[in-house]
Amino acid sequence: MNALVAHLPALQVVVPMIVAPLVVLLRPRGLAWAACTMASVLAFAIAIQLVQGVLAAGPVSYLMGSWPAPYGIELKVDTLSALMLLVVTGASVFSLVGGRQSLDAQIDEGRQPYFYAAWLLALAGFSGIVVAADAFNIFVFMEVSSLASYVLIAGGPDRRALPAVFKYLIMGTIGATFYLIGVGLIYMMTGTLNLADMEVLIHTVAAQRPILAAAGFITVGLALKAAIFPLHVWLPNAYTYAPHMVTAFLAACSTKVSLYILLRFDFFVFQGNLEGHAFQFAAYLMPLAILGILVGSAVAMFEKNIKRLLAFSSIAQIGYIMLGASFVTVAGLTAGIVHIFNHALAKGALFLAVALFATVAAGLRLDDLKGIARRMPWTFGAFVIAALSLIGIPGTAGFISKWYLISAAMELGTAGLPLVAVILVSSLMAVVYVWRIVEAACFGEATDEPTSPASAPPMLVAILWLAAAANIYFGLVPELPLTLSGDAAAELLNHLP
Amino acid sequence: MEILGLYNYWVFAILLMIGFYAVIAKRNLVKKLIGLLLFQAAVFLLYITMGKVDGGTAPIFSDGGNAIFSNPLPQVLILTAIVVGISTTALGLGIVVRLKEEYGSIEEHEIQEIDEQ
Amino acid sequence: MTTLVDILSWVLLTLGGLSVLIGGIGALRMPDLYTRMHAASVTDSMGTILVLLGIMLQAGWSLATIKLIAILLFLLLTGPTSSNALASAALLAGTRPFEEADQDDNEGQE
Amino acid sequence: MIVIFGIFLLTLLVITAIAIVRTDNLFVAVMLMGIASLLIAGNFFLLDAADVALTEAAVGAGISTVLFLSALALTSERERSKSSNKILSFTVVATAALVLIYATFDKPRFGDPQAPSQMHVAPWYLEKTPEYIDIPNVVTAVLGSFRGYDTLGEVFVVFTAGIGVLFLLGSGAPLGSLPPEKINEGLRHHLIPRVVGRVLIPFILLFGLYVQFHGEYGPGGGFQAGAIIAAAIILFALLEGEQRAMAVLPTRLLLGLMAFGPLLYVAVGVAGIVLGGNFLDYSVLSSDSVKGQQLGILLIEAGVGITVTGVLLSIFHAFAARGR
Repeated sequence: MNALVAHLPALQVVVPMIVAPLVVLLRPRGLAWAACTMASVLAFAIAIQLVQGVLAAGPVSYLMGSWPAPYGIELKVDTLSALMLLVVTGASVFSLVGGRQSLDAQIDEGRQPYFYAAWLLALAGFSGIVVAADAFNIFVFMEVSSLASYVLIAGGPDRRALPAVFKYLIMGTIGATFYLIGVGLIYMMTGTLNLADMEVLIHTVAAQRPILAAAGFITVGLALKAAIFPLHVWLPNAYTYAPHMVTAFLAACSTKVSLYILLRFDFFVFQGNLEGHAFQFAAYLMPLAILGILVGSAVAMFEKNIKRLLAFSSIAQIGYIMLGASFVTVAGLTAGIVHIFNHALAKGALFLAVALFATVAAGLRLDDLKGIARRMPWTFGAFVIAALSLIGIPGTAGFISKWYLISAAMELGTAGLPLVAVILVSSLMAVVYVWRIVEAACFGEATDEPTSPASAPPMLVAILWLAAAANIYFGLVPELPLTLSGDAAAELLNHLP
Repeated sequence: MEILGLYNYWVFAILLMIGFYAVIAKRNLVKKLIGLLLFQAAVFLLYITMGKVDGGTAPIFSDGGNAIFSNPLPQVLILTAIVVGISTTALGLGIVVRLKEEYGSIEEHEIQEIDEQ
Repeated sequence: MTTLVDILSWVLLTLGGLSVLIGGIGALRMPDLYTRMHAASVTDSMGTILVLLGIMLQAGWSLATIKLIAILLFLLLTGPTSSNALASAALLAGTRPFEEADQDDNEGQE
Repeated sequence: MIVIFGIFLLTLLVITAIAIVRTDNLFVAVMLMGIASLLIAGNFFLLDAADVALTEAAVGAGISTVLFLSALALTSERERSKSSNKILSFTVVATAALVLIYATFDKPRFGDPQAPSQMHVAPWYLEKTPEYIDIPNVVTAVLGSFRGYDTLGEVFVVFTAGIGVLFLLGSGAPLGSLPPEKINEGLRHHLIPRVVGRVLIPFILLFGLYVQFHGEYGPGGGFQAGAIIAAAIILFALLEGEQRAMAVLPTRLLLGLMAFGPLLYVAVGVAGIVLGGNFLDYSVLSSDSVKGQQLGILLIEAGVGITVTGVLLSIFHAFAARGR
């Protein structure tokens, strides 16, 4: 067992990869799901192990094929990637366990093995991106995860999933190709693909124009993938029409993994090498982040479909993460990174609750959900807790990230005051859109008699409560995510010798 | 040789523009995918062009061959990228076929109109 | 000797290039699909044979020549077959051969 | 001479690309795209990238054309709408192009052996390949071993596309379940293509195997070989009818191949861990580390070839079956 510990960074990616082809061959009912869940749980265990390892002994590096670093491909797990691994694998486990029932209703049995194989490939892709320390390797795993995500979303039973996923495919591929152009330009000027090596070598490049263009292409390409406003247009429909379980998984981690690469490049590779990069980064991204927060929240206030409403709220949340990063201070980055974690907790739980609503309600428009609180009190209770976390009520995880974001903004002095105002206004908007759901669910009269059994299986409600409880737990005891993101922020900003 | 080099970069930029334009502006879904292929092909050209070395040959050792080789690394990367590109295209075509079955159209705005009804 | 082989190979290459050119012009100038295919087949057969023979002379007795012979055989088999398939597909699709009288009808069909 | 040829190819390429965008006949656009791929392949060859040229020709001009045509048969051949948002699109495109032109002001001279990209990592590969792996084709060495993990990811991309298409379209009905009038006869009644096809297909398969196993010595490898072998079987399906091709390679078997290839690749990687090395470390596969590397590359190339063949054929059948 001890011998395997050294191989954990590779196993993190390889375990889902081994199981994916096997799942395709598994025909009997339920086996595909079981194998997929087992692999996810194992991946989650590996992630926890890696987090402990990183906290105890610092970054872990792994040489693929034993080839020395800039020549072969290196994997590296530092605090930021450890945190991301936790988010990705945790989201996968919770969605698989909590969403299974809704999936059986949405995808027929014969196609399920393909679906679960694609799920594992998405998991492998996301983990592969997070542990990679090589620019081109990131591209390859980005494509694994993207293709798998397209497949997962296309599984939605509504035909509108198809145009949504086609749009996502086109925009995602443009984003990936932009990234490839950027990496190509950097390779042209430095001759390396290893991120750490790249960072050192860019320093020695006298001619900055190709590097500057590369920074532009990489940032825009990844912004497309991360659905940063105004490049978010693929996101609402993709999330709305995907199978519920997929929405829970992707909302919790897919855009955040792209944000993760963006942070890695802008802070790890370019920061300190390009003149005025910090200023440019802030100047371009802060307005977009603020617009994203305001527009996303505003549209969410008027949406009629609960999944669409939550999808627009996601665009606003991505804005918070970007806002924190655009301060380019340790406090701001800490706030942004911890929000990656906290938002995954809240959104994952919300979409899982929606998946349970869907098994009972006629549809997912707010009108369909009238009276759902009386029919599913436990499920709705968990939904409300997660929603409070989304708003940022004290005592929930969401409060921690908002608190840190506000204090980071205050650090900026008077310039920070308008930002604090933006955060407060958008939180009020969040109160409005959450209230609309609560109003419909608690006080609306159900228009038609319930046709299906009136409650979700207790097992699934328990899982959902576990997710909701995590929102409270990490609100009261936020040490773990805060330590990880504080370390990660310090590492991103102060890693230069 | 320098002329060819410059010309390679120009063609890269032009192809990129043509492909990218087709992806954004065309409303036919198959045409968008074709544009995507052109767009990616342009990037392949960029990589391969930067790997060329004066007087070099393909990086395959042979008896009595010359000792200057072009850079193998961009070639490896592009081999990977070509296969990634065709995989994306295949999946995109699968989606287009399903769209045609569900909506009876492969024009973006027609599908949008059907959805809005 | 080498000069002779060189001259011969260049003559073959030039002739081959010329056939390709003629084929190209024919494909542009001929009135309908079938006559165009007829013209293009000059490129297919004469052009490739002459060019490949020319290159073989340049290569001398080596592995490359054997590969070239394989290519030549392959092209000699596939060229006419694909022409045949193309023509029968065109017939099946209803493209009629060109006649002076119905010049106007045929113009839109190509 | 090469300069003239290169400029000629590139100019043709640009003209073809413009024609592709301008035509409203999708069939024409697809055929032109095949030509464009071939032109790009020719250009790659001029730039010393023999492996990439072979792949682009097999994948871009061959397989992708077949896939597009099968999709067109199920959709429509005409593009019915004009472009939208011309000005906006053009602005976006022009911005991207301007940034690129801005970047190329400082780029190293074309073919400069002192350019940074030629100085740092690349010479190491050229220098160490004879010592560590001892195969002539450096591209295969880098692809299979030094950056074998990328190739693993790529195999999984292909695999993902395969299961994605099967998930969307289903895998096509087996031969026995169809009424006789529904069985696609292909070109069985056309004597000439059929006879010539019968003669050629074994040779194409042989060539595919040659490309597969000669990849360590010359241009070639699993991807190219997989594409060529799949092309041979697709040709068979076109000539003899798709169901007869399925009788030879049933969809279950194709699915098995599709899953077996990636598994083989990962298994070789895990064997590295089991035998005491890192993941994808082939040196430990044999007592002699160079032999081990060669064995590893042989095995993973086989895995790649199997995956690509299985996936491409599955995708082809999935499209073809949808037409019935």
